[in-house]
Amino acid sequence: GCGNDADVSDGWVFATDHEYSVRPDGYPGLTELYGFEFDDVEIMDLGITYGALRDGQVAVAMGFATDGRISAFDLVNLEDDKYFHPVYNCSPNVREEVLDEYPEIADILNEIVPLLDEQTMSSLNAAVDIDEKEPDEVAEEFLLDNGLISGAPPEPDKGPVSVGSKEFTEQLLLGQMAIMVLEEEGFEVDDDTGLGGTAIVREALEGEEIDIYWEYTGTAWMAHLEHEDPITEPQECYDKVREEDLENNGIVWLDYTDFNNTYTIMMRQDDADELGIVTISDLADVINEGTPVP
Amino acid sequence: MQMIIKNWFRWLGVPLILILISAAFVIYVVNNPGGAMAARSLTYQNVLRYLREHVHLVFVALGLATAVGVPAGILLTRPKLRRIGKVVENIVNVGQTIPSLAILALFYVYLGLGFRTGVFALWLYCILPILRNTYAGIKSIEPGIIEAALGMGMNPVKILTRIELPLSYPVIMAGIRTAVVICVGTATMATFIGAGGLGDLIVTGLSVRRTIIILTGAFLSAMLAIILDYILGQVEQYLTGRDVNS
Amino acid sequence: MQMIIKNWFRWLGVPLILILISAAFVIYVVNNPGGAMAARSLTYQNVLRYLREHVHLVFVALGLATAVGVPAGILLTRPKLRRIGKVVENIVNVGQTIPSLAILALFYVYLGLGFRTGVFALWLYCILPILRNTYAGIKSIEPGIIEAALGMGMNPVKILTRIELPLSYPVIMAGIRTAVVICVGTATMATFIGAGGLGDLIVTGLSVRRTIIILTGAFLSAMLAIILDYILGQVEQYLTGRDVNS
Amino acid sequence: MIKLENVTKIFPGSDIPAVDNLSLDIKEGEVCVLVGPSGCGKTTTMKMINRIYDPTEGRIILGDKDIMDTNIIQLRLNIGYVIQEIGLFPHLSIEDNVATVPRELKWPKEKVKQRVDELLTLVGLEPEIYGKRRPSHLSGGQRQRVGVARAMAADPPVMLMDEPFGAVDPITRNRLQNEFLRLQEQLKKTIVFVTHDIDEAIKMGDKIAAMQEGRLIQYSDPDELLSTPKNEFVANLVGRNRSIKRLHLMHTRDVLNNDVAYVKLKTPLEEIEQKVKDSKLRAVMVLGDDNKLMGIISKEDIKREKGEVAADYYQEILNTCTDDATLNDALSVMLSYGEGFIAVTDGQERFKGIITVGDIFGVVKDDANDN
Amino acid sequence: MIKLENVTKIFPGSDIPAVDNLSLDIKEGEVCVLVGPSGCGKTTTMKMINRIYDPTEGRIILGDKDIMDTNIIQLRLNIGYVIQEIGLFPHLSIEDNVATVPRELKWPKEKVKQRVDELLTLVGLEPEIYGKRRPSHLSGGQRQRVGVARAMAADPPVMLMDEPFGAVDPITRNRLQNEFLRLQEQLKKTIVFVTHDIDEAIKMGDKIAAMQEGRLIQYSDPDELLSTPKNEFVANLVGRNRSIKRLHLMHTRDVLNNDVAYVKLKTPLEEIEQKVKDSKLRAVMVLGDDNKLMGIISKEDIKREKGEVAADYYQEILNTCTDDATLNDALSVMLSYGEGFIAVTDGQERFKGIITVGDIFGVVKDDANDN
Ligand SMILES: Nc1ncnc2c1ncn2[C@@H]1O[C@H](COP(=O)(O)OP(=O)(O)OP(=O)(O)O)[C@@H](O)[C@H]1O
Ligand SMILES: Nc1ncnc2c1ncn2[C@@H]1O[C@H](COP(=O)(O)OP(=O)(O)OP(=O)(O)O)[C@@H](O)[C@H]1O
Ligand SMILES: [Mg+2]
Ligand SMILES: [Mg+2]
Repeated sequence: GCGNDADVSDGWVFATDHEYSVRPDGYPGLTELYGFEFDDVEIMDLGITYGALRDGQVAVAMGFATDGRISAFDLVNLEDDKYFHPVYNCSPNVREEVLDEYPEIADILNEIVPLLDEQTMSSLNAAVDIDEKEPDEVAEEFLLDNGLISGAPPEPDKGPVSVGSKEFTEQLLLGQMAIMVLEEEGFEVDDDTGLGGTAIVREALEGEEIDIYWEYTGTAWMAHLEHEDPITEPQECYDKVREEDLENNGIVWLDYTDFNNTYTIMMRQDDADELGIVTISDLADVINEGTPVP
Repeated sequence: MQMIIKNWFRWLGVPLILILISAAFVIYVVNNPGGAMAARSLTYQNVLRYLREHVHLVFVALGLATAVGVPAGILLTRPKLRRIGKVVENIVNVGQTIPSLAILALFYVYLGLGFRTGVFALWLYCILPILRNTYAGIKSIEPGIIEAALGMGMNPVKILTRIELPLSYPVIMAGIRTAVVICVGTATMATFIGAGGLGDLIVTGLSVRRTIIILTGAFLSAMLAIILDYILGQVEQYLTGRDVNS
Repeated sequence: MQMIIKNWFRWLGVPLILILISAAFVIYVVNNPGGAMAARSLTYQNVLRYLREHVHLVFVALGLATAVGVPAGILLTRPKLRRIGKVVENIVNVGQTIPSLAILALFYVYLGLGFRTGVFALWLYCILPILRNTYAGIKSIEPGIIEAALGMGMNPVKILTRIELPLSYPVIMAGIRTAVVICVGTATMATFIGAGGLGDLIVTGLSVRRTIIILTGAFLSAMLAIILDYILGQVEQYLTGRDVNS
Repeated sequence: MIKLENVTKIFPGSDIPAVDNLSLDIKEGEVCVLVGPSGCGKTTTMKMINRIYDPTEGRIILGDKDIMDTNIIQLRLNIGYVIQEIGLFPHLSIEDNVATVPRELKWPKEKVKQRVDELLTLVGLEPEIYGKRRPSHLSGGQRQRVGVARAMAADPPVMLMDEPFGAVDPITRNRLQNEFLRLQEQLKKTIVFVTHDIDEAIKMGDKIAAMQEGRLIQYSDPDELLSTPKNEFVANLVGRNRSIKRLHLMHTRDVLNNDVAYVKLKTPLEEIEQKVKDSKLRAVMVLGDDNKLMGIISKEDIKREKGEVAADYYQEILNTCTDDATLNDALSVMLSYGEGFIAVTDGQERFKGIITVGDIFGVVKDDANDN
Repeated sequence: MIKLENVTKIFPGSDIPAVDNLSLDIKEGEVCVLVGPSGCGKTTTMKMINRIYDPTEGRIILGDKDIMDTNIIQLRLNIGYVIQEIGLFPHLSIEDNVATVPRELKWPKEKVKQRVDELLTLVGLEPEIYGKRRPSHLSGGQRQRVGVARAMAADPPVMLMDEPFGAVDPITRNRLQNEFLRLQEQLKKTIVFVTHDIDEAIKMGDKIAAMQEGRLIQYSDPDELLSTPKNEFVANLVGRNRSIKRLHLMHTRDVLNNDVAYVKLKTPLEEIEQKVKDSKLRAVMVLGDDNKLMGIISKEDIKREKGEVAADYYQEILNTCTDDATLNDALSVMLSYGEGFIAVTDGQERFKGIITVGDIFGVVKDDANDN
């Protein structure tokens, strides 16, 4: 806010979007749980907190954990060591009938999951968002590098199965990866990525128009399964969702990724390294000790 | 005596009443936010800060817009400088047509985030009415008066400052007052780029669906515009109408 | 003969060239979107539809704004109706000061989402420059001319339509042209309430971070404003300047 | 027709009244000329008649109705107004300016066009050249004439004319005045006329109202004003040479001296000699057929020339004028030729008589004593 | 000082030139009056001199420099301009209007104030009453006078005056003219003056330029213009009574007839009788101490009254004028009293001589023949 042009603000200034600034599960709850206060809070559009942090206008910012700009701008996510934020780990969802027909699909897709930590996902997103590469290029390159595909898929002899996705970058990437690994194993795959918003894609899956897409645990818990209280521990959330979704809707959740596309608290990598901050608790300590911003 | 009271009332009384109303409103909502989420936003400290930021943005943007819009409008009226004026006008036109969001998106790369970009976007938004009205106002002066001034050997600068500007003053002021009102309204957008202002309240209210927060922001913004506009209106009347009763 | 060509050029040539430039731009970006993500947004069908929606919004809002702003501005100049005029002005002022986002948020309850709310918000944004300039323009007419008209037994309506409006025409037109440009720019906000328009492109471009989509939206919006403004400028010149070379 | 009763006008913010307890009675068909120093309230008086200003006190009757009870639009439509500042509509062509009121009254298009052309011609502006121009492309005097044409357009029964010919040259002004008087003879409008030109006031006015500082000082017909100005102020206003001005008011036909010797072309010398001897002028007029004035024979001519009849002796006579000339013109001709008399003819050059300086002196003096 | 060489002005969109091949040479310290019908190009000519318009052809020299080579601001600062449309600045008070150029020239505040008051007084507007008003609160003639004051404010060596007194009443105009001539005598400005009033032209002008349709028809001094108008057009322009107008140009002191009989108050009857008998007038003047004119004694007075010395017989004499009066005034007085002569005194009522109608006739006639 109070404008000293693009100058670096003094002290521990925190950039947040409007919603996060007042929600109980946002900034107020966070500071309460971790027991610290920022010197000042700057409210701005979600999309530009990353830039504000990079440009040194703030010392700490909130964002979403897998945004491409985190890696591109040399930022680092602080670990939510007290499990404050709800969790949004990602997992391939497959319809039960499809899995019954082609059980190998589970293994094929689970091959991708362990490769995707926050750092990786963020870089991949950055390749699309910042470097303006196409999602399929980026996905192919990534899978080739990790030896999951050969670059020359065989003639399909199975299928067809249909892979969908929501319409933002991360979803498009994940969708493309799923398609490629399936094709590598000889599936004929329909590309239905970029279908629409969460509700639309989920409906498509339930309506058997698509067979596979990637969903986030927190989203399913709150939106699809219509629970009110968020869960902040990844494993717990995954377990509950998998159980309930299979039982009620016949949807199978494969393994979940290490990356957690939830709210994150970020710092510049340099600053974090200098002060030895890894977790939000570290940050709280540093601030409470009165250490100045580097 | 009555005159003095009346004048006093017109100059200070009305703005004061409006300020008191605003203050009463703020006191009311801060004490009755109707929920914890709203209460977090609606503290005296926050509201005052947003207000201050808003005023700051508006003043700087408007000052710059006047400083550019009036001269550009004048350039347009000079036959010889018409071309330069046209260029300026077109730039301003284009600037104006680009949605503020797009401006922010496109310009924060160069100007950085926050105040500077906010001022820049607002400036682009306020400049047009000022420029246009300056041009139209000067153009509508009776030629006989200008001829008399020319004949008196006034140089173009003098004619401008002594004759043309004072005579087209009401029209130029109409432009500036329009700009003020637009500026105060548009300044709420500045929140998107972290330039603060009352937009913080409105957008926060929108995103967490708390009407009272939106209302507070909108109300204060409206009041601010009304007060500034009123004061400018008084200044205008004072300067043009001192002893003219027509 | 040369005259005719020149006139033809001024009336049709310039807008045509601007339209051709826009068309060329659209053809270029549709064929060279620079990637699949942009290509999904930038189809001929989409672009034309956004453009159509945008024009529709702008025309309706502007028509309504003129229909209210000019009469309200006139009311303000009548000593007897001054009070009503002041009320209208203040309403318009307040309307204008409420940020468009807040208007959308507050009014969609009554008007529903989409076109109608979009028009309403735009209308509130365009009306002020028109009202203000109508008032200022009429006020700056030389009293001798009005006295001559009074002396000729013209009734107030005739004086208004035959003398005051034609004479304050340049100033009123400056207001309308300002309003057009503001309106085209602000209409991009309509996307937030699902009223479509070129704002769809800009916001999509922002959210998928494809500058070319933002640029297409912004460029078309700017071109639209420039063309409309140019045409109004020609109309104005035609009506005021038929044989005046001053 | 127009009656002002104790009318006073005090402008807001001023303590001195611009018009002060003014009463004036203007009869139907009369031209009332207001004269007086700059700022004495002439324009203000006019503007109260068509209710551009409302009087602070007093009332104004037009016809038989208080103007405050008349519909203001109707009132003004019936009153042609030539405004001092001219006030042409700058956005309209000359034609459109003049056509304003007729169009207001919804005259048929043809008639409007015809009337506009007629009026522009009347005021000496060719419709083809000037009709389509904007006022800013005319000279000052041309603009003023357009203003006059505009006020006359719909032939209103009452006219207020505030210095209508002030910016016009004497030739054009004279033409306009004459046209105006000719029209007035036919149309018998009621007219209030302001001028600074006393000659014009005398020529145009049936009555002249001399004003000073908002008050009416003298209200009388022009001759009276000249011959017996009520006070020093009026005397000054009409000027020291007001006797010469009065000569403008009298025509040669009114003071003709018919008792003058004349001979025919064929008259023999003896008769001529006799008549010259008897004549006060020491000369005789020579008339041709139908009493046409051929010349003059003076004592010297008889001595110098040789011949038998008048035709052999007469000399061309230059100091002549027509019988509708004013005495002022006659005196001027006498002065030019240094002669103490002038021969007067009618339109067809028929001899009517002579006028001597003495006659002129006599008339002016008698007249002055009458009053 | 001002030299126009074959100047032509054709307005865009018009084919007839507004000013047509005009050459004019105005000497330093001279007043050149432009006269001519409305629309003949007078205003256009003026506006070319201060470069409001640029000539289509020809050139204008001011001093010894082509005005196109002079700095335009400098040029205009040196030229006072009274614009025909008056053109007061509506947003400024009367004072501020007049003070414009002096302030422009950064005169000290005191001096400006003093000059403004002086000028307003000069044009007959009390600074206390009118100084603070806006132009819209003045009468037409008052506005025009402010325009004149404004143009004179900085005492420019050259003045262009476009009908400066057109809207002013005769008394005020006369005063202004006289003031103006008095100032001109001292200041010797070079002035171009437009008027429609031939009397004014004659009174004010050292030279008169008669224009018609943009062309210069005659350029001569006033007397020549009146006595020998170059053609019918000029004759008409100056009017049929131009001989009487010429009388405006001559003063009684120039034609005084000193050869007149007079007696003192104490002169005895016989001497009076003798003198009356010898006198052409059949009357003698009676002078008091210091040659003060006391009255007149005519033949009839001697018969009617009884007494011993002149003091017992003389009658008051009314037909008198001062020796700076014009012949026109003198003639007018004669006409008023029906007398063929007038007694002329100086400012202190000392007798200077008499003038008879015959003298006036003689002068006008001689003069006409001279030219
Ligand atoms: N701006 C203009 N455009 C076109 N024609 C013009 C313009 N100004 C004047 N004229 C024409 O040029 C001619 C000369 O005009 P000018 O004003 O010099 O006349 P003037 O002698 O001053 O007459 P007046 O005594 O009526 O003021 C006129 O016929 C007039 O119609
Ligand atoms: N609107 C006004 N407000 C105040 N005073 C005014 C106004 N109009 C005129 N006056 C004053 O009233 C007096 C009479 O003005 P008016 O215009 O009637 O004079 P006028 O006789 O027409 O003079 P002129 O021959 O100069 O036109 C003047 O002293 C003038 O200054
Ligand atoms: Mg007047
Ligand atoms: Mg002129």
